[in-house]
Amino acid sequence: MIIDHPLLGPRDAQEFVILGDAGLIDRPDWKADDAAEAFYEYQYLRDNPAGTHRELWYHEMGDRSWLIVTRDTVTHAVLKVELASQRRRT
Amino acid sequence: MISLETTTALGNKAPYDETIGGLRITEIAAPVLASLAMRRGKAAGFKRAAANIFAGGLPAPGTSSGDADRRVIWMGPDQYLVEGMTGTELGAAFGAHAAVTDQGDAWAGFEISGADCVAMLERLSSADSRRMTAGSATRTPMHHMHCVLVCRKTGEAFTVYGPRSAAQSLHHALTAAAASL
Amino acid sequence: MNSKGGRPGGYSGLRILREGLTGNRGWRPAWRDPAPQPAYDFVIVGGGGHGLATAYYLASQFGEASVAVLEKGWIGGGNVGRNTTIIRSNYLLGGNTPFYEMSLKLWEGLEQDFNYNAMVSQRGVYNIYHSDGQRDAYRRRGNAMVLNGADAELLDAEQLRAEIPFLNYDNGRFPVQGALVQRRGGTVRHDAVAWGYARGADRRGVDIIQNCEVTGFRIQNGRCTGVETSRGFIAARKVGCAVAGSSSRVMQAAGLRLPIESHVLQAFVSEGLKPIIPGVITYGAGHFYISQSDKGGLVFGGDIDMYNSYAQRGNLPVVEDVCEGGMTLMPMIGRARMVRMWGGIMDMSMDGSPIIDRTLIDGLYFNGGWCYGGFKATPASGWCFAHLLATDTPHEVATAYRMDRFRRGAMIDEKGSGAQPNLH
Amino acid sequence: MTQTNRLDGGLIDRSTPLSFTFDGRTYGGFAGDTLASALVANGVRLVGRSFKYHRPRGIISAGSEEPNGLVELRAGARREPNSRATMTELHDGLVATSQNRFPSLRFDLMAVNDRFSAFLGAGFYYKTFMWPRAFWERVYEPIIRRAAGLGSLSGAPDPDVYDRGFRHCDLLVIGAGPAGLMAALTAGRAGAEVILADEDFRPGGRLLQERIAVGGDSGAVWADAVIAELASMPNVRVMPRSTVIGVFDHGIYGVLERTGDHLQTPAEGKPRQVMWRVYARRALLCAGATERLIGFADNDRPGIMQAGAVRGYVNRFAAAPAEQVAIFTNNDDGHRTAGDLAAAGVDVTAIIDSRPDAPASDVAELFAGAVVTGTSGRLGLGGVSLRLADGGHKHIHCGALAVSGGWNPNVHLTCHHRGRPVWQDDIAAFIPGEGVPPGLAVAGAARGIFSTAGALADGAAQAVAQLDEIGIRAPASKLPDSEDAGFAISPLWHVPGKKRAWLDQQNDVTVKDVKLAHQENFRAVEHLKRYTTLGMAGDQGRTSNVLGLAVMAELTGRSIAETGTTIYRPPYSPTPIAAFAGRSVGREFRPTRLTPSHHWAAEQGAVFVEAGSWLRAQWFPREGETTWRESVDREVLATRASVGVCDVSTLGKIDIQGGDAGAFLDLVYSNTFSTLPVGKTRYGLMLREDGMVMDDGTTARLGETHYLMTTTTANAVGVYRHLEFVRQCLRPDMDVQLISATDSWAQFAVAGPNARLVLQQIVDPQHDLANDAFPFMACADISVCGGVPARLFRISFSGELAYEIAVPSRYGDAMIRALMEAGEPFDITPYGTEALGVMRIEKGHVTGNELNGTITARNLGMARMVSSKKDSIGAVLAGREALVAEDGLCLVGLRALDGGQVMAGSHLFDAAGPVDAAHDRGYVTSAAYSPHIGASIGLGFLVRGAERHGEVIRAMNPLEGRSAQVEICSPHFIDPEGERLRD
Repeated sequence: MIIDHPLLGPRDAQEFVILGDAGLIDRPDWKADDAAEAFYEYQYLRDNPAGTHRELWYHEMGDRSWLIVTRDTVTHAVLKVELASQRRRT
Repeated sequence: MISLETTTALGNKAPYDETIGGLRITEIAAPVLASLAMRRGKAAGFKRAAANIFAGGLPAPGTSSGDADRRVIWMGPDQYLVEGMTGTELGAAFGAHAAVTDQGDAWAGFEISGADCVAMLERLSSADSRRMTAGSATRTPMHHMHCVLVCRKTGEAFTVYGPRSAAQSLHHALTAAAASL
Repeated sequence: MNSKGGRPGGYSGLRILREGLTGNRGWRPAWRDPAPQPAYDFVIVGGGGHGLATAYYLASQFGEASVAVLEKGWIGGGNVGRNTTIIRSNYLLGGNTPFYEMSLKLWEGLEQDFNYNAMVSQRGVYNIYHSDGQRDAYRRRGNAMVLNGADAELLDAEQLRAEIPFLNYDNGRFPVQGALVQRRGGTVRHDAVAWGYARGADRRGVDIIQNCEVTGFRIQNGRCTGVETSRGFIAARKVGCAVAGSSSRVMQAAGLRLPIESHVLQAFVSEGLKPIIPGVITYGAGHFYISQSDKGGLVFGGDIDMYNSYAQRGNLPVVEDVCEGGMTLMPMIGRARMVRMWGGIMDMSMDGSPIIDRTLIDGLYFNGGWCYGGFKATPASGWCFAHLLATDTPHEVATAYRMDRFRRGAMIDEKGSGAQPNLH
Repeated sequence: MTQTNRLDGGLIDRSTPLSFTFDGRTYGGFAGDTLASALVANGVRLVGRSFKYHRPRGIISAGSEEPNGLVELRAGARREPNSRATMTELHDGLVATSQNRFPSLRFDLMAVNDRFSAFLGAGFYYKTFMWPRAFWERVYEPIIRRAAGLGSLSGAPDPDVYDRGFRHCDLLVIGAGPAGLMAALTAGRAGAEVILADEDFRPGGRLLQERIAVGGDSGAVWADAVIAELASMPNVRVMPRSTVIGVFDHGIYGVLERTGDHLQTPAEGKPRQVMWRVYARRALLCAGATERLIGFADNDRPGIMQAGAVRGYVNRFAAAPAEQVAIFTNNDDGHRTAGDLAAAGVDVTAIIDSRPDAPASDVAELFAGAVVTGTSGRLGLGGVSLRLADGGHKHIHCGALAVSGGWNPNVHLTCHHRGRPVWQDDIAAFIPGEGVPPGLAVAGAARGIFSTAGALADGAAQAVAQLDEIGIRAPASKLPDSEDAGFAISPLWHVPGKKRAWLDQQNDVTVKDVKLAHQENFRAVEHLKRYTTLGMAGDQGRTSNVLGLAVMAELTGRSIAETGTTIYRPPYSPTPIAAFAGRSVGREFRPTRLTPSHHWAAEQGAVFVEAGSWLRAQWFPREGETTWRESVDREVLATRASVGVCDVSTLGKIDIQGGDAGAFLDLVYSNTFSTLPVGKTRYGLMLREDGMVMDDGTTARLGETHYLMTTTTANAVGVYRHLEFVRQCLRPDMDVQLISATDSWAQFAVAGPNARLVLQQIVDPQHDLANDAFPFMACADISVCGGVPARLFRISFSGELAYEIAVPSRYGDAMIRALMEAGEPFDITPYGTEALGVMRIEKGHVTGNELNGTITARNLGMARMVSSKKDSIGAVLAGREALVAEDGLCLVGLRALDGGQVMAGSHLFDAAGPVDAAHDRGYVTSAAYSPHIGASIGLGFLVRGAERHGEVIRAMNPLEGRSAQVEICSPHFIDPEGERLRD
């Protein structure tokens, strides 16, 4: 696979380490009343769609950027790549 | 008082230097390198300082800037590897605008020159060395090692930096690739 | 008919002789293609190994007469038809070991039970270790196996060399120090498992319905009353889903979100070669395991591709990683040629262990999250799922496979890699 | 060495004669031959035995689709089983041997299987061998396994090396036939970066095998001219002997280049093959088509070949399959074959054309509307029997039968993303359909355009179209004239009959097997394939799949289109496992990292051990020491008694700077670091978000905004990744910069009562090391040996008065020598990882053995370190009910009684009671002999362990039949109060 790095252009996916669902960016508030439940869902439950999936890739053999890659899990087509540090929270 | 001698990354007093076929591979004896990272919220001062000491200012992703004795290699967002300056010198120049860390002992460096450079690098790295021009620079894996590849002269001269502790393995990979052409 | 073949139409050597002499005209369909009935007591979603085994045991062990298996495509087309055929029970943790040991015991009697030769071949599973720390971890695991009634042996390098001389003992990056061996482990002809269960279930009255895709669940005030399918609504007293690989997709139709991600695991096979690999061998310093099929092909694999996927195909980096490990462990396979690579979709769970449990919806039951463990688990998974469906209580060896264990913090994490499915 | 069947002409180099052996007999051939063509030229028809029935088999094709002509190539460790004779470039001294026969190829005892074929039909083995149960592994299976398989591996390590490579291009052209050459030419002239790959050693494809003029010249001459022009273009790379084995995601293609297979052995240091990963913006599949056979009784005799292959042998290799050749066809191709044979002076005894309206022939007797119903000849074809249009019968003598059942476009690569070919009636074949990989287009015969002119035009047009998609304008090239014949076929899949008619010759699948599969309801194409093994051999059924599907369609009464097809998977043709591994094998499997003192340690005769990617000194044996224990005990005692030194550079070091560095550490560590004073070091516990311990280590505060974190050796990379995750994904608002400093510093632990005295001779005098000036857990930037920059940390893993001193790595070798020199008066002792391990166990420090990913701070007795006053990763989920249960595991020390031995991996049981899973109370994580205590000790996790100190329990190791009585104690075996650390 090839990840079109927003700064470096196309790079072999082999240079990256994949963490998983991009939802892991939105870490719950530890002080909230429902923190226990929120952290459980944050850590363990997944949509796991057959189709468009937002996921976290780390350019470990490259510039060490964490990227949010929007990718189709059926065709593997990469639809969008953003720097995680630049994201707008959704 | 006991005095301390230095050794090269390959563990010798003198740097490795060999020609294999049309390729010369030379170990950089004592790399002078430092990491330069922009402190958050200090962009203006950081860029100003960079403009003062680096010819051409800061490099764009995938490139390096500067001149023969001081080059800045883009390593990551707001992060650079500076050749030819120590952490102390850089720290003085950037003050509180940057986080500076000496890296001269973190990397093993090898200069590769000759007409077969690209043919050799093709066997080591997925970087498109055929299209790299003087000054192009990229981080790229070679044989599972995290390396930095810098083009010095289009098609004819490159520098490969790899983890100092893996110098032997990197050296083996480079020489094996050169010999396989 | 003859004594060995069981009921009329049974398979046996005699039958083969008789048919051979009479032009092989007497062979009947291995399973019927019935039209779906409007209603069943039990509807099993998924005509893979686990679904077919569940139906088989519902009929054979729990005397259930009204059972249907609904398969979207052709039976055995999922992971039971695309795995590397290994069976073993060399697990570490209490939640797992008894379950997989039960499965291994079922494998040992399976062919006689369902009258189909699935070529259960207990040639041994060797897990190679390369460091003292790894040996200690295998000792802990081997002891857990023994304490649960499974067989295990810990070999040192010399003992291993006597059994498997062709490993790279002296010139690998990581030394071969020995192996944890389970001699009762081995391989099974994977397709035959699906066909054997299908035939066995069919002959006990189970309706196996191919080309019947479940498109939704009919849920009325908190209770599942049946499934919507591409061939119309089918009512059911209880619905059991065994669709590992597509679990999230299917259960989403019931509004459930799972602690599961789908990932692709590649596998590879070489051309037919004369026998050279004795049992199953796994590399402890990289991602590689191998066995040799009865047809002579080297069947090997490694780790998943790491990215979420439903594509049933992988990419080069993992192919190369697997072959690097293989060549380092046994450099004699270098000139053997790979003829096919393929991928299966794994239900990778959050702790690497499966789920066999009720759901929040009455009458809807779930079986999934098998990671790589699915094939070897087929008999016990079918039996335990049938037990749960028939009795509404978990089988004693499957009590840990609860859906809520993550909320409670009772993970069954063999590798200790935590809530990251692609690391299990 | 007379080449009895050699004709005049051809594209072989008669000036370079070559000699080779097959089954020990020596034959001659010429440069430009393949092994197959040389065997044909020498009149050798019998080359192998079939998989199941051990039927005599000969060469069928002239390409990579060959199902029968498989031999063991070369000898010794280089033996290559199942090598296609048709793809083997002849070289002088080539050695080939037939396979799967005993005792000889002509007389094979296993051929008896053929007589029992009635009992060995599809899937027979699923129905028997079940009783008695034990007989399967002991009797039945070994027999089956010995009978199965074709060639055999040597069993010796592969002596050759293999390279990996990476190439980028705008357009990858796959196949150098008419379409491919025209495409490459068009793209090359447009200045695009082009790679042209062809599996043959000579580009040209069918142009080399046909007598078809292109641009007024022979096809071969035109092909040579095109190749010459391409070779002159710097932007074009022509790769012969290169097979595109697979299409992967996003335009990545696997290309196997056989750089050394045409040589006796590759030159020293040169690879046998190179596995290229080609990154292509666009690719064009010009792989041509493969000719089908026709099913009829005994259609597998040596001498029965594809008609197109017969033309290939005659035209390209000047080799006649036999003196008399008959032709069996259902399309015009058979007639072209007749013409070529006649032109070469070969006697064409008959053209058997199943079409009643077959065109007349002026070169041979034509039997229109006739079919072949059987063949004769034991080890080679003697003749064929026909059923004539009028129902009459006839026998014709011939040594070869050229069969043309029509052509299958080579759609294989279009299936690699699980795309499904679609049926096209007019050519009676599957062409590329849905799901062709993005960026891959198809041209020429590969998509059913069978005429030469059509292929040339399509290749050019497709190249222009593909380049246009990536913004490269390519002017259309002028097309050379060539034949533009239509393709007329009326499908004939098999000739009905009682006897077996082969479909898949490599796997011995016949029409009868398909009928049985149908009868037993294995009717889905995938069931058909898996039950009969149709198309599962090395050729993936290239010559057979469509026949099988057609027979099944006939039986079910559905069309072939409705029946559908199975799909092809990578690799396109069988590929050596070694080629995928490249250079990352053996000792170079993964990089080896060496410590700064490695060379010195090697001089001392240290024994080394792999620690993750590192090599570390395990112990330093001395003269007269006979066991490792002697050395290790000595190292431990000497360190505790006086002073020892150990290279600890492998610990991960992460430089953390920024205004928010402290707050950042408060988040990633469960304890607090923002309050740590400058010049101090603190032990930190790092959790995963799920509450399990991820890592631990000491982190020093070097300045207001500057920390240095240390990690365990094993987790250095993972922790760095995790910190970047927290920095970039969770808290991009923080002012934090990270960089790894692991390789930058050579770091040595100097431990023992005399540690300070040793260091005082190394550290420059202005730095006061006195206890109050530089107390326990202090750290500082200092200088040593007259101004060399260094860092000093007063931390201890051993439990003794200890320091860790770090200098830039380039001084590491000198530093260890300096420390040894300075320590000489104190008999300073270098110690390795074993002694390190013993001392940390004695002190109760945990490492990877304990931190196994399922352990919480609570399990370690460190629950208090998880601050509840701040947000820290893992704190919330660590509070889940099952993780805070009263009967949880607790870290304990274990001390063996009465000379027993604690073994890591043992399980813990109460003093009395059954030893089974139900009574398992925990396990031993680490163990060692403690020379200090004089007993075997260990660390482990025990249910309610904290409450049970002083109790005696059992450490059981039934796996090895070992057990020990152990006393539960504090994990801190020595100096529990830590006085030694502080004075």
